[in-house]
Amino acid sequence: MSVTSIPTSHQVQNPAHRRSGWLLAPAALWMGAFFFLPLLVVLAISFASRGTYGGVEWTFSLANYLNLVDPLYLKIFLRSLVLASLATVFCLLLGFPLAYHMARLPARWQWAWIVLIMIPFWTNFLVRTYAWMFILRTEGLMNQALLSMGLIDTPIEILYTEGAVLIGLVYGYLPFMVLPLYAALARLDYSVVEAAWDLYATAWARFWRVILPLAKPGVIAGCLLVFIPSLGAFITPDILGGGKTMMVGNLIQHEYLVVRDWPFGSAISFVLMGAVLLSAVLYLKMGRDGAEW
Amino acid sequence: MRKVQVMSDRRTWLLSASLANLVFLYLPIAVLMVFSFNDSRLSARWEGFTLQWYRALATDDTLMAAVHNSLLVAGISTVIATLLGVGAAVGLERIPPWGRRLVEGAVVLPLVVPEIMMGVALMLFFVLAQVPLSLTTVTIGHAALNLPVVAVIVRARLRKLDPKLEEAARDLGATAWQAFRRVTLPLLWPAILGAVLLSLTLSLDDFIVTFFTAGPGSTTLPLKVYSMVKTGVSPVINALSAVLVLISMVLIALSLALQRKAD
Amino acid sequence: MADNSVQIREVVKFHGATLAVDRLSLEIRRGEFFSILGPSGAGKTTVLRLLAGFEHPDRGDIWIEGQSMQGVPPNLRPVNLVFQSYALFPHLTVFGNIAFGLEMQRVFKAEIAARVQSALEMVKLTGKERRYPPHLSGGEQQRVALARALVNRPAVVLLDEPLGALDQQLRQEMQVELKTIQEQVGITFIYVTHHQEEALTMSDRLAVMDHGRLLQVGSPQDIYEAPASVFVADFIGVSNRLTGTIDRLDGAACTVTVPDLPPVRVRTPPHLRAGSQVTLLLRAERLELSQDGSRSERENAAPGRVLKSLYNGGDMEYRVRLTERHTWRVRVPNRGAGQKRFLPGEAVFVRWLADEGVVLPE
Amino acid sequence: MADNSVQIREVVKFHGATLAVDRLSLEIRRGEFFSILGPSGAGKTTVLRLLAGFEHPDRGDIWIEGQSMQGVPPNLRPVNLVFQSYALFPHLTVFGNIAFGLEMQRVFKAEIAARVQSALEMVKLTGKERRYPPHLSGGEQQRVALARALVNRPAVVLLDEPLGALDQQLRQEMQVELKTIQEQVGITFIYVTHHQEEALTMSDRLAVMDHGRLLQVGSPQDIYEAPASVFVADFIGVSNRLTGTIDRLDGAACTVTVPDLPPVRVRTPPHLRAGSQVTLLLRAERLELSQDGSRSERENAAPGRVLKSLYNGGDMEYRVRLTERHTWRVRVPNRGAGQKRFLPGEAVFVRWLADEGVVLPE
Amino acid sequence: LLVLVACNPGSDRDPKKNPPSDTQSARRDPIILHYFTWSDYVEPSLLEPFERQYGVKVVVDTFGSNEELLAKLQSGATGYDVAVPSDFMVAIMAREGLLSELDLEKIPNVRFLTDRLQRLPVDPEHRYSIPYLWGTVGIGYNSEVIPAPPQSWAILWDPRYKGRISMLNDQREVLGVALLTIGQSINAKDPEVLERAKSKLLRQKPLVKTYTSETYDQLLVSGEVALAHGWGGTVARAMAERPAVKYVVPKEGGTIWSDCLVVLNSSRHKELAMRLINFLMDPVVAARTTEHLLFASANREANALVKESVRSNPAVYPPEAVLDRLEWMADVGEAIRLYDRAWTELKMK
Ligand SMILES: Nc1ncnc2c1ncn2[C@@H]1O[C@H](COP(=O)(O)OP(=O)(O)OP(=O)(O)O)[C@@H](O)[C@H]1O
Ligand SMILES: Nc1ncnc2c1ncn2[C@@H]1O[C@H](COP(=O)(O)OP(=O)(O)OP(=O)(O)O)[C@@H](O)[C@H]1O
Ligand SMILES: [Mg+2]
Ligand SMILES: [Mg+2]
Repeated sequence: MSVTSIPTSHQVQNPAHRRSGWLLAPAALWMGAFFFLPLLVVLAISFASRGTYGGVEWTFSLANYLNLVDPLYLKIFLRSLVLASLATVFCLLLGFPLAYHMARLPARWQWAWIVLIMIPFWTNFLVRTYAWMFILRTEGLMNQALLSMGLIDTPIEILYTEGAVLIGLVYGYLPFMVLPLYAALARLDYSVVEAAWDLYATAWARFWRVILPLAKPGVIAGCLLVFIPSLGAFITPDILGGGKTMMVGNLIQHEYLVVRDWPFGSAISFVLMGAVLLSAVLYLKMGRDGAEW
Repeated sequence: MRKVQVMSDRRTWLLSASLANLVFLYLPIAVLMVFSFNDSRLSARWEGFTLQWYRALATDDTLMAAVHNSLLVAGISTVIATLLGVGAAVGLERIPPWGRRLVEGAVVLPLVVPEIMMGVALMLFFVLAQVPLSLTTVTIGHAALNLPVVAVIVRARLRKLDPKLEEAARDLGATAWQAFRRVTLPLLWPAILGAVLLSLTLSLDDFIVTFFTAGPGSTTLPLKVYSMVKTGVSPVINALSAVLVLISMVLIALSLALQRKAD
Repeated sequence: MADNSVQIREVVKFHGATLAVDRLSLEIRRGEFFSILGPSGAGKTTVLRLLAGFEHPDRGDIWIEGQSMQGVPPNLRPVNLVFQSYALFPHLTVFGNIAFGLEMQRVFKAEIAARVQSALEMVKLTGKERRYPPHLSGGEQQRVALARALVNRPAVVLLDEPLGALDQQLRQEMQVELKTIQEQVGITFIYVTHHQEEALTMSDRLAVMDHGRLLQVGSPQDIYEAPASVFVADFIGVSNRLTGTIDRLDGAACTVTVPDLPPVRVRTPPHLRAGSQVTLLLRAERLELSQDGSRSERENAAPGRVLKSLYNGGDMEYRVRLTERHTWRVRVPNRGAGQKRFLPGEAVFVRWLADEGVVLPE
Repeated sequence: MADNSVQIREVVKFHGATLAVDRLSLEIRRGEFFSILGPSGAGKTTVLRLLAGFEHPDRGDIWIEGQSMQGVPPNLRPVNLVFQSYALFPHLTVFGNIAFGLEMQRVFKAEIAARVQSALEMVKLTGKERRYPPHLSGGEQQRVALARALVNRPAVVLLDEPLGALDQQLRQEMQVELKTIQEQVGITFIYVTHHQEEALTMSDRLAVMDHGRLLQVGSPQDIYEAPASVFVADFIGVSNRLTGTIDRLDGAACTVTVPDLPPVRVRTPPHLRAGSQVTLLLRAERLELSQDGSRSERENAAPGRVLKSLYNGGDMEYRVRLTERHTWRVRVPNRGAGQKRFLPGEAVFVRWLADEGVVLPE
Repeated sequence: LLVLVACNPGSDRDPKKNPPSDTQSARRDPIILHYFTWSDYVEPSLLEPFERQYGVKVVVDTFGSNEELLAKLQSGATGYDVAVPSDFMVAIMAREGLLSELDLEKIPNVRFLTDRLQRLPVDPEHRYSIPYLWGTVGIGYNSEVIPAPPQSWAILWDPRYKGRISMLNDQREVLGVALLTIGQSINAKDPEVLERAKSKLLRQKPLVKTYTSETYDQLLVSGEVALAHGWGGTVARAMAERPAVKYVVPKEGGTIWSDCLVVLNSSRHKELAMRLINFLMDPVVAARTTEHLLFASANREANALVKESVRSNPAVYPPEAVLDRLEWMADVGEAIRLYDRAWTELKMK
């Protein structure tokens, strides 16, 4: 067989193209100026300390990072992690059938569905969250519906619990799960699924052994896009969670705005960022073939 | 028929799961729409039907100014993010692999930064650079927020494009720019449209970065709404949301109908 | 029915408004290498998908190994399909791909390993089991697809143009390999292709389809030597066509009158009488060119002029113009330097035996 | 150089560490139908991409129509490429695709319309100009790709396996059409393929490549009848191979001794003397099977046993085992019912003329 | 070093380098005055006479909390002219050099200030600020559930109302309530005292339905909570929807707050800014604002103009007896860390 190496398409490098690498420059400049430079400023601040009445006292110290090693903060991190993970899992569970369904529709309808999914998010976040309050509260829509259907005898107390926070997070970030999933699934060659079926796979096995692994890039992208903002969320926990628990997002917001300890807030942010990046990198390393973004 | 049964068992299952998703997504929207007709300033109970919030909406100049600012910021930042993001996606394809990996990493980073830190960072940066906070700085911030999103989406599509198409154009006498303009760009449209949609959505609803980068006279709709919390968010916002949703629905229906005609 | 591996009875299948399969009945024997041949859109893939269970007949039914397949989903059918584009699982290794079906059947680990190993040997891929499909050449991918189906020891293997994507060189090699493997394992193969030579060389029997209809079933020789219709003759091999009237019936042979051509002697076809309109089909490679125009009871000759000669390596193809309406293709084996070559413009006679040619009623 | 449309001089091209083109020199005449033939990975596509300007030679240079192409970008070269997968613009209609090159050259609207129209006529697609490529069949797409190149009236059209994706039926039709069009417009065609018959039938001259190197250039007959190496002979047509020693040289003919086989008479090759080791290549279709084992000065015969017979339609292929090491392929034209058929197991003689066969020094 | 500068923008934005250019720019464009305030604090139509009189355009931007205001200004956002921080924030802003000294000559309406607000502890001389609206923090309760007005903050610890209590989502206010119940000042700095307050709150937490600063009016109206720790004005708005809702400041006392008008140091139109303050202090304008917002006005004359239903509402205008029990919230300096820690622990338990 004479075919020994098959160049994969993205390896193919057309030298005539190289010249248009400059197209990257404006974006690089923009992000350099308006993202990386500002980030450096905050990084510097994270090593400073808070002035007596807020503001920044310019003394180099690691105190902010060391302060974080405190069971209290670790607990906040842990709880946020659990909640954000749950939100991610629920988004995945909800979003997958939807994305799969969309991917198998005629092109025209795919568009309609995408827009349909985005529209709710053109309304205001706060107003949407208030609407959820109305739905979830003791005498709210959900309880009334469940009661009248006879599914429950006493109203479920869900508002102002972590359950409500979870619902809010899932609601808020569902599209960020659906869109990448849809993109990955639309690319999936369906004959591979048929091949599995032909090879005795049941519906469950087809999903678990073929569809899911092949949609992995989408799953990873979607999970990151849901998980990260979920960790940083602070309005949803306050409003739907009744302000009874703190998530990392609340903590950061609290430090920045209420306590006005910007150095500490920045330190928390960087630790959070580092943890997320690290886990993302690890995750991507594990699933090498999913390493495209 | 049998066929219909077997095939549609799965189809109906998927369809109902998808519809359940839609219900989930639209339930709060329906609630807020209902409350836009509620004769009470506090959306606590149904007090009767009224159109007063729509009337108020029509005459509320500050709210309209906020909407105007929001649309302006979303529009311009999306244009910037799209232009630069598409450029980045295209350029990325054309640099050596080691550089590509570096840039890919750099593009993911903004997606990982807590938004509030991004806001604070931008605010400090502008102040250091002596740039007065204004709608311009908000727009810059939003563009920085959305640029990676656009780049990621467009790049994914670009990687699926056959590089031979652009070569074919070059072979037929097109300059590099013409080839891009006449072949690659039209083929990227779906992805670009998707990116624009997402970028607009993110920008329209952004509070945190906007809050930190906004200056005098640059109140956007989310800023306006969040500042209402002390005295209660007015149902006028519900009315506004309802109008927005309805307009978008009509637009989709129209475009679907137009496409059907074109087929 | 005991010998029949597959039985298709009066199956009708619509795709929307398209009639993809039209009252198809077919019996395929156990252990047979059976090909389905037809142009693009004939419904070949649809037949395989009906057998595999991805599509369901709108009418009629399908029996495999004596079992009705009505309502049986693909995962419970004793058939395996080799997809045209292979449909290998890109996320699994060669081993993982081949083992998939066995794992789904909950075969023991140790047995899986052994069976995969022997399948790999059969398709000569031992040592490549850790590779991923994108890192294999086309021919290797094809063999993985085949092994993935065979390892399950199904009653029937369905192959949808498995060699379509390969280059000619590889294709010929794989033809031989496939045939050898089939003989070795003795499993029924149903092989879809639109490559006629392939179908003729490899099959025990073959079916020709068009527009969802079965046109002819038979051994390669039946089909090639006695095509049942002009379509079949045209689709398989190169034919020249004449239309004329049966003039004289004298025993074993008869004369057909064709406008503008000398009378043509042919073997008398059964069930035809003088005066019938017939179509006469002549294979390009059964014709000869010569400068000698003598004719006899047993041999025909028609004058013409060479339009063009094409060098093919193994043979020469001449385009010879006989009349306004008849330009024939004549294939002459290439016998090297000693052979007479005809040049464009040269006057020649096309000669053929009266035994040759197929007569079809108009 | 005046007749030369394309001149490639000592061109070397690396892809990373792979030597894709190795000191290639080639002259292609104006108006010629020139094919480049070679196995996958031979460097055929790379040659076309060098000519089109998508790749740049690492060494050597390329002249087209008397102009050095050094530093000339693709859009300024007088060549057009027909891509293997067509690379039609999916967002443009057939008209838009074909008009693209003219628009780039800022030809007037009216002239564009006229030229596209005549190109459409040439490729027989009139009436389909409003269609989009995904709604065309493979053959139609292929013709759009061709029209898109031809409409610009380039000096040279480069075609990269343009028929590779088509089915056999269509492929044969398109071969004829392509050749006709080329003769009609008189433009130089450089045609890349790995389908040998295609190259032989269509080309005025052809080149065989492997591993980036030019192995042989010549007319189809040169290449088929006098391959310069075993590789060329194996790649084009079916050959049987013998290795032996020249035993006796007597004038025009000589005898070659091959272990385990009767002595073989061959035409005396130039520049070889008694005792030389040689390889003898025999084309499968130049052999005959017979029960008669008589040999003469002019004719060879070797005893063997039929292993297998394959029915091919136009001919039969027999696998005949001569010795432990020699199993030959023999192609016999299929002359219908009258012909003697050999069965597997039957003892036969393979016969061939001493004139046949190519002798290559070892 | 740069960062330091950035955080003290008052220092590099010396007003002398940017002399007021009112007259110059007036010819080209109308001057734009930026008024940074709470949402709803001003009806746009109210400002029209002012705009006409001075030929300026007033652009209103809104913020949602004092913290947001400070974050914005502290970082160096310039261009705002007049802002409305709450009393404790005035102290912080003054210390940070964000405020411009007022020339009371230019604000003659200051004479209408009620006595009680004449000498605010944070700024007794009105060097930087003038009280504008004020109010109290107390308990909104549902009189259908609790017929007798609660006498003590301790009712918020009454297990009978488990799950029907809402607390403000504000560390100072919540800890303040706890401090009051143990008889301490709401500005306590003693770690031991704060520790006690914290454990008191921890005991209360299981009874609390939600910590919210925004939606307790809805909750009171819908009847989901019977007791809400909240601002009087907000409770007053709930009363309008559901008369059974009542408001009381318990006997231990409570917080009094006042939103104050200030001119920002970075303002380029200080002169006009003070005129705007004066305009807002106009009794008619102030009365309209109070009626609209249900926050008491700091303006004596305005209070006389406010309609009776509002003036007699104890949630808006607490009875005199109550007023004596109120305490201003003061900046606690480094002790904020203790508050912060206590608050975080409360949330995490
Ligand atoms: N899913 C489908 N929806 C609609 N029409 C279909 C579908 N699948 C096949 N068809 C139509 O049914 C007919 C038969 O299709 P089929 O794929 O079986 O042909 P085929 O013989 O396999 O052709 P090819 O050689 O091109 O693969 C064609 O006219 C085709 O257009
Ligand atoms: N962009 C590239 N990067 C690295 N190697 C390449 C690239 N393009 C081609 N090659 C290598 O160069 C050699 C020649 O490739 P080329 O595509 O010219 O072959 P070909 O004769 O056209 O083969 P095929 O018949 O498969 O199209 C091969 O070994 C191939 O792997
Ligand atoms: Mg098919
Ligand atoms: Mg190639």
